[in-house]
Amino acid sequence: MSETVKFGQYGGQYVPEVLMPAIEELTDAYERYVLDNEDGFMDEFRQRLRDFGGRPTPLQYADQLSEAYDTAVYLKREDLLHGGAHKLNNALGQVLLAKYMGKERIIAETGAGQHGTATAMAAAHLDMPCEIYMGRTDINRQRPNVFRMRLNGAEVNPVTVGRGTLKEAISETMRDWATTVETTHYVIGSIVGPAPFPAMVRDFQSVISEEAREQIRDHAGRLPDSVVACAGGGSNTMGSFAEFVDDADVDLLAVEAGGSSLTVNEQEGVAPNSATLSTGDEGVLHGARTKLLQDSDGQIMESHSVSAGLDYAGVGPELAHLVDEGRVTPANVDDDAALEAFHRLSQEEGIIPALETAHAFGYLHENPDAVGDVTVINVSGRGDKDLETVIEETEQRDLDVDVDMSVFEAAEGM
Amino acid sequence: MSETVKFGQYGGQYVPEVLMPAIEELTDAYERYVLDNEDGFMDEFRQRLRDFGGRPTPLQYADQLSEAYDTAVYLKREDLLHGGAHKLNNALGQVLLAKYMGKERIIAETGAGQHGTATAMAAAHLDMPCEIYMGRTDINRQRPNVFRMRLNGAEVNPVTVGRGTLKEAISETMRDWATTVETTHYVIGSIVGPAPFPAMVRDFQSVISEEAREQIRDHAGRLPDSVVACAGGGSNTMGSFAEFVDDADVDLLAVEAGGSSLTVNEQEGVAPNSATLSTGDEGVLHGARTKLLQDSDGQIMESHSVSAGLDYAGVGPELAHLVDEGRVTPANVDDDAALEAFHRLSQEEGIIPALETAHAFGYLHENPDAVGDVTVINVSGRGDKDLETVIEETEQRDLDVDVDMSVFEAAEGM
Amino acid sequence: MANNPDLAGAFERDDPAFVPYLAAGDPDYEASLEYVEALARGGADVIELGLPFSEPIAEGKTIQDAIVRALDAGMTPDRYFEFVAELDVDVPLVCMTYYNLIYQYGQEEGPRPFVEKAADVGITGFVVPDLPAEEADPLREACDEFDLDLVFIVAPTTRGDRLDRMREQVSGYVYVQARLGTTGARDDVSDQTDESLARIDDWDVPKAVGFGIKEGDHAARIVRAGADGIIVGSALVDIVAEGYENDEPVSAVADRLEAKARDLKEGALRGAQQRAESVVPEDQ
Amino acid sequence: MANNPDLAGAFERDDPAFVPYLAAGDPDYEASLEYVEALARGGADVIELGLPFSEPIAEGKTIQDAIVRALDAGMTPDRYFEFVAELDVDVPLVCMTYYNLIYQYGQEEGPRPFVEKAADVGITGFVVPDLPAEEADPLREACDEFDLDLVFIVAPTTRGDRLDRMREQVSGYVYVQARLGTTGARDDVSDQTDESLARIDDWDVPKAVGFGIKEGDHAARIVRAGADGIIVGSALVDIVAEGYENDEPVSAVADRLEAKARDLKEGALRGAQQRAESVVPEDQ
Ligand SMILES: Cc1ncc(COP(=O)(O)O)c(C=O)c1O
Ligand SMILES: Cc1ncc(COP(=O)(O)O)c(C=O)c1O
Repeated sequence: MSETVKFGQYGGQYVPEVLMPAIEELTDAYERYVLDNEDGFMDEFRQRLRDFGGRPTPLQYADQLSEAYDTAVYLKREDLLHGGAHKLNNALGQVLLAKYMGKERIIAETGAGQHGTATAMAAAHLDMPCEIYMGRTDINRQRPNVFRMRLNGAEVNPVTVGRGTLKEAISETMRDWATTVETTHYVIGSIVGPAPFPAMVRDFQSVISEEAREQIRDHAGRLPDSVVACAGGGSNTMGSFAEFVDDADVDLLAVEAGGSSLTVNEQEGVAPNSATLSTGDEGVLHGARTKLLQDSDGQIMESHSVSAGLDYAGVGPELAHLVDEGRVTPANVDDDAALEAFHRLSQEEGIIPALETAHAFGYLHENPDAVGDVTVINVSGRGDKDLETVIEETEQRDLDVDVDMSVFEAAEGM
Repeated sequence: MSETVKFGQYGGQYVPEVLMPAIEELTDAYERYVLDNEDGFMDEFRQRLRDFGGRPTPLQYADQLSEAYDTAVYLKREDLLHGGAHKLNNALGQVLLAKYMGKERIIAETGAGQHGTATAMAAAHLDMPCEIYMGRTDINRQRPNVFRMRLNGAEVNPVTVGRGTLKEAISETMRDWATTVETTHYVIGSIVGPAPFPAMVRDFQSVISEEAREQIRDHAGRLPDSVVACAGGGSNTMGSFAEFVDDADVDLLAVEAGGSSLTVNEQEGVAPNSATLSTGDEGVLHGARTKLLQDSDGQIMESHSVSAGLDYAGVGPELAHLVDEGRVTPANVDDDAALEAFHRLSQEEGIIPALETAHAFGYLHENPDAVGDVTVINVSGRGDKDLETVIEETEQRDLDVDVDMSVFEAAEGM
Repeated sequence: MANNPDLAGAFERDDPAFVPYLAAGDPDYEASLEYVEALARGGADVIELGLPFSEPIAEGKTIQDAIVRALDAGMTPDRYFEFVAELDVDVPLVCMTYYNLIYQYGQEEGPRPFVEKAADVGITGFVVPDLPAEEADPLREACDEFDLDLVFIVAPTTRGDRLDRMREQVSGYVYVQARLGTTGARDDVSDQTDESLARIDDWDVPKAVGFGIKEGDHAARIVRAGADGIIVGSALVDIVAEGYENDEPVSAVADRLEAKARDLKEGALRGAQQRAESVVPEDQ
Repeated sequence: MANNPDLAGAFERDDPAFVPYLAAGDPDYEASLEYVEALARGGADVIELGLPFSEPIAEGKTIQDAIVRALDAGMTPDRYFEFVAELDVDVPLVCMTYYNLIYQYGQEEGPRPFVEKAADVGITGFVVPDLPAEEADPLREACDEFDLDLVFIVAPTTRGDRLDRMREQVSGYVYVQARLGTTGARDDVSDQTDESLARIDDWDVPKAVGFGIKEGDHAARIVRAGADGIIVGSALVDIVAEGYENDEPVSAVADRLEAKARDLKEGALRGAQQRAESVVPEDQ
């Protein structure tokens, strides 16, 4: 992969001038340490990912799903990574890079709280002070992660602007960075933001597909017909796709949050989904030109998804480009189908996925014929953080899976 | 390891006659499938542990702890196992064995809920119906695990007898088993119970020390001076020790819950601790002769620990034997020290441990000179299940670590 | 092995034994004395007297609750021995308890002190639900020394080798567990009973059937099927529990226990008569 | 590159420019018109008129809130152009907004339609905080075509190559960011200002300093340090916000804005006088 600034017409560096020198410094550090392994950076990174993070994560053949969908379903188990999601691959890489760069402080935004906890863990591990910005709405729906960040010694700063989700948290973190840029590194949580972030985060996350590609050859004796991953910003997505991009016969399926509907409300500025790749159009947000959920004037819409980690109006520029090129196929799965898939995976395979991840399985359920004979699905994270949300959201619905919510109520009353 | 029934004077099979045939059947299955790998049982088990469970787990050098205690501290990361604790090693082994034996239903008891979730996950994975017995007190202090079991499709049966903790849950599960023994396998959660359970569970958990012994040679170029593990029933303990038992120079340290005090209240029948190895004496409970917390008449005491998973009046017979032999050194750490260790590991290493696990780190903190130059500490589980308990218990105390609880309160109010 | 003539002698072919169980000290020491004596008056041939243990893994909810009541009211092994000594009944008493209490008693290791003391206060034998034949040698030896019987339980799952091992060890009577599970009164009679009895048909100790017997008609049915006695626990404990919950006078509860005992004993006798009248039991 | 004489001409050595900022449409269209006109009356030489964007990453809390008020009251790019057309002021107007609004406007791709329309309604130049020199070519070209200026921001962190790149592109004036961070009124004056001004001392565009200027004395201090103008936003928006929150009459708020503008403009003039009187600024 040699793209580091632009991906076709997407990408770039649309940030306040005050940040540009830091971005140049980061670009330089990225090229030296990450791309050229200067001072053995990548070796140390890989070693820490192994010993602290628990890599490699397994590729598991899913007995029940394979039978149910009559296709060989392999699960890439990023839920087993330390912290419970793929997010650590990136967070650890960036915090370590900040250390190599001589930075003294870490800031990050978080949506589901997974990137925040991953960053807080990595910062504790590498002994760096750390502050996390998180929207108030997300704080409320992902409380366990707030506690975890705090237990790891990170400050958590609630962001109350707008709807209080990921978009606002990113803006606020950029503001902090504009003030503290000389000593602080901003650990962005997905393949978004100004260059070199999208390329750098992709490179840190590519370990997913690097391992998966080797593992599927071992397990299935061949490359898969498809790779499926959910897409919020798209870091687990590009991490899962990267090493397969050159394998023209492998379909790459990016599953976004269909939310409650694909129809936008221009009047209110609300898109009740986060299906940026399928429904968004080109614009500039958070430092990059990419596909966005925006109104006809270019104002950014409030997005929605039952899963906080997909609830974002933008998407990584590289993914936008690969969709335009036809290399990546965008898809989306709505809240109901994601919840059903959550319960299904929990009951059938004994894996409680993150609500974000559940979207990938919702896609499989709705399109079993689209994935070919052998598919790799990235289990981007585990669902411990989502228990309360799932209980609440399930109670409000009449789902197509057999979930006995009375047992939860009984437990509540105990 | 060749002991399967007795360990010195400990062990045996003290169960109702109705269960004896099942125990004989299990002994036979254990010998054939586990010890002799009949039908490739052990191969399948190892493969599923790898692909579903995420083995091997890493052995990690702990930078900050090593510096703080001036000793090379290595962490065996069982917290990274699927489900978040070492418990899956055993649960997966037993559920798979039940399948080989043609059983149709799984029951289990659980204390912290970790064995219950591990069993529920394994049962979902292997497509077996599953019911879990759990004390009412434990249900209240480990709610996330109750939800996880239910999400995995397991029934959770509250046990209201007595104080409603692990001891009562085990008794109740045995009663279920006495009724359903022909079709049901009882997946006991630690190295306790009648033979062959203690030996069999040890064998399933030995993978911990099998890996750790090889890993420490790779990392440190030598065997450790000590291995430290917390001990409730003792399964992570014996799992961590088993392959080191014959290495006479490796000290084996079993850290029990000192609870709030080591002084027992005979009148009330309460031992405010679970320090069975240090303070208990010989007796018969739950199918085995072992060390127990009991009054002078032989009535079993109610034990106590801030960590549900250590809160048990008995202990594995093999551990009791190894303590008598002088091979294993018992120790204990009280509630306060365990909580402090919980916060310390979270802040210093970016690993939020289970409260059970925290006891092992409390020991290290209080006895840094007792572990030698190189020590392996088993991180038996992660602390996601304990967040609420830790917040509550920390608020009630004046701990010796810097924990700013106000941030939690702020988050509560959000 | 010991074979106390009192115990085996309580079971006669045409006068099958009625063996009630109560937990000693339930709901308190004094009331419990009255209740046990009422059972004797009602026709008990042998009494199984429970010494409460904190972890009664073989008991269903009814007897668990009885044990909790007795423990809360202060029952201990020493009080139990006083209780037995004080009881005014002239039928053999079998001590039913769990092994840890037997094992812990006295200064010396092992079951001997407990057995010695039990013999001393007038206990005739033991039933220990968590002590299978495999682990029974030490207790068996102590029983032999003091000439007490050791009753074993044959479960529906007990077969082959296990039966042989038990047959060697058992004395007094054999406790035939009528069904899978734990103690507790049921409304049906299990087919497993017939099968179990058939398996041990040629044993020379009396066969007493227990687990789930609730009424005289059940008792009759079981005796007809070949039992030499019936063991009834939960159905009697239910009466104690009801009296306790409703705060009834001890004498009223004792009267009901006596009446219930009479019903059960009569059922057993009826069964023996029916068995004598037809070679093939009518409903087989 | 374009160099609109109106804009650069507003900055004179002995009459330094006072450049106030307000968000157009804050708190509503009508009031906002009054407020902007009040600033002109108070002595504004150039007005930076914000077109609100939903993600103002370079703004501090004060201006973020202004933007939310304006958006809630219905401000859009088209309304903005109407607003500009309707404004009765005779100083140059600079449009301050984020790139996405410029980029999205009109049917055609790219910034040209927006720039054309802006020129049409009387805008003189642009400040686009999220558009660094690296990404500015398309906008620069459109500006050249319609003879509008493109102002760039020099930050305290801008050095070396970056300065050169910007120097080539900038026209109208250069916006010297007085401190790190986002917009917002502060109580101190940053040393970084002096250093930034020194770094671009030989540039031939006027240098206007902004970020954090709150009072006439600050303005004087900055002009003394060599600035050709001062840019003030948050301190003025604070007055709008206060009026909005207290539901004050528009005219009262407008009066306060005018007074504040006068204070700032006088401060700037005072600074220029002091600078002229001493070759070395007194407090260096
Ligand atoms: C488990 C999980 N999966 C996916 C995502 C979405 O992020 P991305 O699309 O960058 O992988 C998140 C974000 O929080 C997440 O927590
Ligand atoms: C994380 C963890 N560690 C330790 C234990 C104690 O069990 P054992 O002593 O059998 O390892 C438990 C029991 O629930 C546990 O969850």
